[in-house]
Amino acid sequence: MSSAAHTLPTVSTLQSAPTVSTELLQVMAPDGSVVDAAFIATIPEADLIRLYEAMLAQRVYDDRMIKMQRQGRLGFYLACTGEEACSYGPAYALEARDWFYPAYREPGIALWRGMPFQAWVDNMVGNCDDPAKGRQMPVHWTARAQNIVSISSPVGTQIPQCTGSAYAAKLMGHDAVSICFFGEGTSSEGDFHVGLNFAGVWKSPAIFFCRNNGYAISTPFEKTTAAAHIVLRAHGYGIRGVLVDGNDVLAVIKAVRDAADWARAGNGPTLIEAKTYRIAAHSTSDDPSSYRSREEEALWAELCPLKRLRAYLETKGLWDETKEQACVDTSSARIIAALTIAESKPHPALDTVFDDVFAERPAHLDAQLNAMTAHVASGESDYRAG
Amino acid sequence: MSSAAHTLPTVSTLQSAPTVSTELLQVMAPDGSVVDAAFIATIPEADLIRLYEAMLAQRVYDDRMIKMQRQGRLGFYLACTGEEACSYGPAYALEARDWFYPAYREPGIALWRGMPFQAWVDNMVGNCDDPAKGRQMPVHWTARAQNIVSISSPVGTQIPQCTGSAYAAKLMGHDAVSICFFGEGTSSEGDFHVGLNFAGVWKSPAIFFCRNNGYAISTPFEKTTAAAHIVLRAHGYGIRGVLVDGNDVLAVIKAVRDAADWARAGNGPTLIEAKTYRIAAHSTSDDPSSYRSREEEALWAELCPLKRLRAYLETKGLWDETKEQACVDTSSARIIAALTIAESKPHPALDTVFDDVFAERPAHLDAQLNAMTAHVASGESDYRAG
Amino acid sequence: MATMNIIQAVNNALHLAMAADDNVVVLGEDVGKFGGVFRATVGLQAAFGEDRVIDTPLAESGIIGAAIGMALYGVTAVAEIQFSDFIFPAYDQIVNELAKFRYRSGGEYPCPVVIRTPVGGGIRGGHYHSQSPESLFVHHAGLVVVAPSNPYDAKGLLLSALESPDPVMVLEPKRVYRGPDHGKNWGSHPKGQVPEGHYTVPIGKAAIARELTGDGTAVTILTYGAMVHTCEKAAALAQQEGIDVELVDLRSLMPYDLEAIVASAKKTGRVVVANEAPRMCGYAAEITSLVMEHCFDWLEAPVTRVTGYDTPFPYTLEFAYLPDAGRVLTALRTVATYG
Amino acid sequence: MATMNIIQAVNNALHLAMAADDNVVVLGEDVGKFGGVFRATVGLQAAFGEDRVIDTPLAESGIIGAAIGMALYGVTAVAEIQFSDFIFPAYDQIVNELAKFRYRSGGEYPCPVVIRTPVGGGIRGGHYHSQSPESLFVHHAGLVVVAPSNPYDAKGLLLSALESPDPVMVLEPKRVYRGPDHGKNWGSHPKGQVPEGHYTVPIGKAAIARELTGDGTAVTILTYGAMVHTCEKAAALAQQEGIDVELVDLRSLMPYDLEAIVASAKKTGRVVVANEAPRMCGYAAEITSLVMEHCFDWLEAPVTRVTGYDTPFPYTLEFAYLPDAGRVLTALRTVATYG
Ligand SMILES: Cc1ncc(C[n+]2csc(CCOP(=O)(O)OP(=O)(O)O)c2C)c(N)n1
Ligand SMILES: Cc1ncc(C[n+]2csc(CCOP(=O)(O)OP(=O)(O)O)c2C)c(N)n1
Ligand SMILES: [Mg+2]
Ligand SMILES: [Mg+2]
Repeated sequence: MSSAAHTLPTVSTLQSAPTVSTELLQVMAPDGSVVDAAFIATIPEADLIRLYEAMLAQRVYDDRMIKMQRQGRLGFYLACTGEEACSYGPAYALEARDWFYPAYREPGIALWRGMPFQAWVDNMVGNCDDPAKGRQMPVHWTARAQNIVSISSPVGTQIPQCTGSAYAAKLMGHDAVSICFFGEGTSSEGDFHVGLNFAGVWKSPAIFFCRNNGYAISTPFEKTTAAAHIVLRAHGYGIRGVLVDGNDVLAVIKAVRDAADWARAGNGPTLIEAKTYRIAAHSTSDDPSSYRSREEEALWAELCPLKRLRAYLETKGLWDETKEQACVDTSSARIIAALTIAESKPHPALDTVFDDVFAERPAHLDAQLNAMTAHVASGESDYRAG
Repeated sequence: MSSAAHTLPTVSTLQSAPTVSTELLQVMAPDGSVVDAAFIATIPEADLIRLYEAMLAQRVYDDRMIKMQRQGRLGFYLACTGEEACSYGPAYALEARDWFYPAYREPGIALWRGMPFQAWVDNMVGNCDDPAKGRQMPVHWTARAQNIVSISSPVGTQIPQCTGSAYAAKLMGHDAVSICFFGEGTSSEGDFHVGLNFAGVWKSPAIFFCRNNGYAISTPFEKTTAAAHIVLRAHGYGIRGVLVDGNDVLAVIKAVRDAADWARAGNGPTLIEAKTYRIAAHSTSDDPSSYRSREEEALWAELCPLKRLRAYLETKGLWDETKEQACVDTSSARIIAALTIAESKPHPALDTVFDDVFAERPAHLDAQLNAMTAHVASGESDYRAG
Repeated sequence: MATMNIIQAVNNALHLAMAADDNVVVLGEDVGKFGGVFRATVGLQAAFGEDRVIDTPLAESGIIGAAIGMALYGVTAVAEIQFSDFIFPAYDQIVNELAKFRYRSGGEYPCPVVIRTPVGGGIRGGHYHSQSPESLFVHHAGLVVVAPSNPYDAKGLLLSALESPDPVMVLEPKRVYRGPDHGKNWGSHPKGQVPEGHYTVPIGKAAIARELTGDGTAVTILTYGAMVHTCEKAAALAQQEGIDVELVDLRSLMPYDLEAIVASAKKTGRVVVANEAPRMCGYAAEITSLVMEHCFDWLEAPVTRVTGYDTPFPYTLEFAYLPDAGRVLTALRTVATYG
Repeated sequence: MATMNIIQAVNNALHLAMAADDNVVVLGEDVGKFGGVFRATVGLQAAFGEDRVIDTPLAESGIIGAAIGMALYGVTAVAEIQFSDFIFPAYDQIVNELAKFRYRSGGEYPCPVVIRTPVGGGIRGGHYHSQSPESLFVHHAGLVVVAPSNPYDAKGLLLSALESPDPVMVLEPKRVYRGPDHGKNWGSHPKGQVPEGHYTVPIGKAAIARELTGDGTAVTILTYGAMVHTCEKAAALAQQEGIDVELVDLRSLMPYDLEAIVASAKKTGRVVVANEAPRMCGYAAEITSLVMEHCFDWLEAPVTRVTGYDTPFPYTLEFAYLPDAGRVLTALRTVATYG
């Protein structure tokens, strides 16, 4: 590797590090025209339609939820608008036995993998049927049956956890990969480094999926790092790296499939960087107008992942405006109905505050539960049951 | 950079990232023969002799201190044997105004830059003249007058601190660089990532000097990372990276000088990886015989940085066995005398326990000081003044 | 004098400090162009430039680590941690480095970083936007920790922090950022009247937020931060039941004002200590122990704690979880009628 | 029965657990080939292979983060943190993730990681090899925290931890790893007699380390970990002065054995609480408050704390800093003669 390496006995003998590619992987061009026909041919047309319908529905859910939040019907919401391909693509690409560590911007993983829709909406409201028992903010759901790990607010913590799950699966002889999602902002946290480096050494069958949507709240990519791409970091961990067009759902599927194949074959992890754009605000607490330009937003609106797939489907005669409208209408009705049901459900019971802290409730929490119950019953509590 | 980059407006426009080189920088070959005559010519011969004397003296100090520790005269010691070039080289290469963040294995930075020898030895004993006031273990000295930051035990924390100091110097218009030292094991900590990434974005005039000595206590390099070299990580931060033969003190000087020039010119940080070997045990608490081979140790003993420089000097007629023996004898006498003096000094006063927690001692610490003083005076304390 | 809420008071203090000293730097996530997610740093970047008001990469350990390096070198760094729930990646830098720098260097390296971070619940933030971590910092020697409850103190303590030779953590009570009570803004509150120029509030001194009226059984409440307002409400209700409250706003958690604590406890012999954080090893445990140690013979009743429960912070049931005026009132009754 | 020191007892427990269950994994810095810097994991890698006894890269956050992921997936990960002083880079993973996983997932994701880490001073480690961080973990709901004082409990509690459905931190008292007192080994101590096979010590139960003799003024000492031995020494000295000590070894810090605490405090009415950590918001503050709350009418004297001082841990003056038998004795005298 280096001209004087013979003088240095412990210089690693590793001959060929896995490839780190900065070629942008695309299957469809932004106008929907085909770049990689061979790959498209591997995806049944019915699946392409299902994927488009799901992403379009997601767009509708996100739009409606933001409106509902403005009306005060939700405490908080956070949309994936513009980034739908980055959750529906990986969800499609992997198997039921695989494990997912989503951040907060991957609803598609829940919905595609079969988390019940009503449960997902119940989480937005935090009612008694919320799988997270109303303990976390909206958008922090959990779906054990789908092998999707409970969402956390602190960013980056999921990355070494994913390394650990992947290792555990390998140790137990399971053919399961673990995939973790995070934003490019999050890649600045120490846990990114630690998680990827451990995975490299352990050859954990893991996929690290970095959604580079250009911003961490208001912070633009160039203030996140001086590197041209996050994927360049794969060099530093001796792992495989792939750059993919995150608005091309088929390219995302290909990138994740390849990474899964690589992992299942025992070669270890892949870092995938998906270039995309956060079309919506960071969350309902944010207003991007002060930190980015309308021009930039317009440019990216054109590159939207839905537009691209729709263009392809229309060329193939698989989609049209009538279908579009029908899907929008159904999705809209569906989310409004589910939200109405969710709102009609009561709060979680008081004792849920003290459950699941430990497997069994210890004595000091019995005492605190009694105190809380008595206080709420006294009528002197600020809390009003809902 | 990528074929489809035109479709992605926020893909960074950064055209040319700084070079990351995995060519091993050498000025002298292991047998002392010249690789880069032009560079050697820039270093006065008197300085070469001074450097050799200092490194040889260090070897003697380390050997003696380890023996003293075995005799129970020191609580702990940690040698830099085999890695002398990695502290004397950078200390020589930089300016008085520059800032140093050593780890625990860079005594040369203190001694070359003029920390009083007795103060350095007083720190090993933790007596009343220890600049750290007997508060930390041996080898955790501090030297404000030399712009050397107090040594910490937790590894890696110094890295983002160095980024901050470097930034501060730039902000204040000072032409000072900051340099931070750490082992290859430490490069696995999150703070490594965070510190280098911040420095890249800020173009901090910083030098990150990774001593890759093959082991983190017992953990070999291949269990630290799957990457062939730590320096590859520079790619991921968009910063300059240099691989240097850490047993070639002149190459180390050259690498650090180049990095300082680069930083002073406003180009930002450099990650230097110096390949070397920890000839001694990790510390006096360690025994490497169980985790590495005698063959490996022997191989590296041959590559020792002292041998190399001595061979060069002898070829030039600048050094011989008589000088060698004289230097060993003087150094040995010097360290033994200083240690004897250090041992004769009393412990720091009791109230030093309560000083410097804050700039002024608050009331609750006055009360605790009084309690401690009374307790020690009562004769019922386990503490015996020394 | 101007009417300010806490955010405005903080912003005003930062403007003053940065204008007065070129070596003051503000750094954190989204503090620059955007002005911070709570808007506390609005306008600073426009006024003082990108070099002094820095949008950092998303890494709390880097924010604090770099701030430490700046402070060692001679720059006064004011670091914002967006929510105190996200301070833990920087915990090692704060407790092992920042807290110990002066000490471990024998006094050679003071490290006067200022850390501002919003704390506490009541904003529908669930368990990752609601925590109150003060006890986790005061336990480590070397950190000054202040917890203002109102705009006047927020500004005065922040300016003191900026002038302090020690590292200071300013825990900002986010629930009352914009008003002292749900809906009520700072306009009608005396502590919402804030001088526009420079002044300081001394670190280490408590304030009496409500004095005894002499009418009823005297009880002391010791508290700080947003809980001061909860306790004010409880005290007003208690007065109607013949309980006369001296409300001590501790303001400074480390160092703490033992004199004020002991004076009030000895005066009333009946003490309630309130904090929003979980009970187990919370700040109230320390204050309870101090009162016990210094005032045992004066106590007419056990010192009684009102605290968060020992669970993570919930979302939907937040207002059942949060210590409210009703719970303080119950404690006041217990303490007032004990024996 | 065999004579074991704490290291051997821990090692023995790990051997048993790994032999019994293929899904137990040990990971940490230098735990494999080297067997750990304190030798607690010696022989495990030879017996169970590199896949199950893992020398990790040097990153505590990675050790705990990966252990969490393993536990979520179904592997029982036993993570060693080399010194508890170095646990703080993993603090976020422990308090925001590990502690909250079961809760935040509505019970869907239990996360039974076991963390072993040596704590405390007395080994000439200065301020980065001596800290006692227990209060920083019990403050966060969701973590079980145990602190054995002897080989028997160390093994029994570790085996309980391995069977627990909750995350458990085992704080190992490194000063007494090899013997209960400076120089004295475990051979002559009843708790150094350890069954070689499987047994457990229940989590949540205190033990009486020394019973009242009925001779002298009865005083309770509540303590745990290495301080148990310091307090035993003090109790023996106190007996000669007419002070009769009931010494309670709390063993389990979360959950804690309130029944045992209250029973002893009510019996004696005189209580000393001792811990090695700094005083401010330390574990002793909580226990002091609990005794006050539950036993106020029984108290003959203020509950008195013996703790580390509120400074970083020093090196040369370590034995002036560390709470020693003399300081416990002073507290016993104060409490015994109060009033
Ligand atoms: C440790 C931590 N620090 C800060 C925050 C506050 N925060 C929430 S999202 C966010 C930006 C994340 O950006 P990125 O990773 O790019 O993801 P994106 O939102 O763009 O999908 C920040 C700073 C947090 N959740 N966790
Ligand atoms: C945060 C932290 N974790 C663990 C340790 C214990 N420790 C001290 S030195 C060391 C190995 C460091 O290896 P490396 O960085 O390669 O430096 P070297 O000793 O080889 O010079 C370890 C694990 C520590 N000091 N700090
Ligand atoms: Mg982003
Ligand atoms: Mg090393």
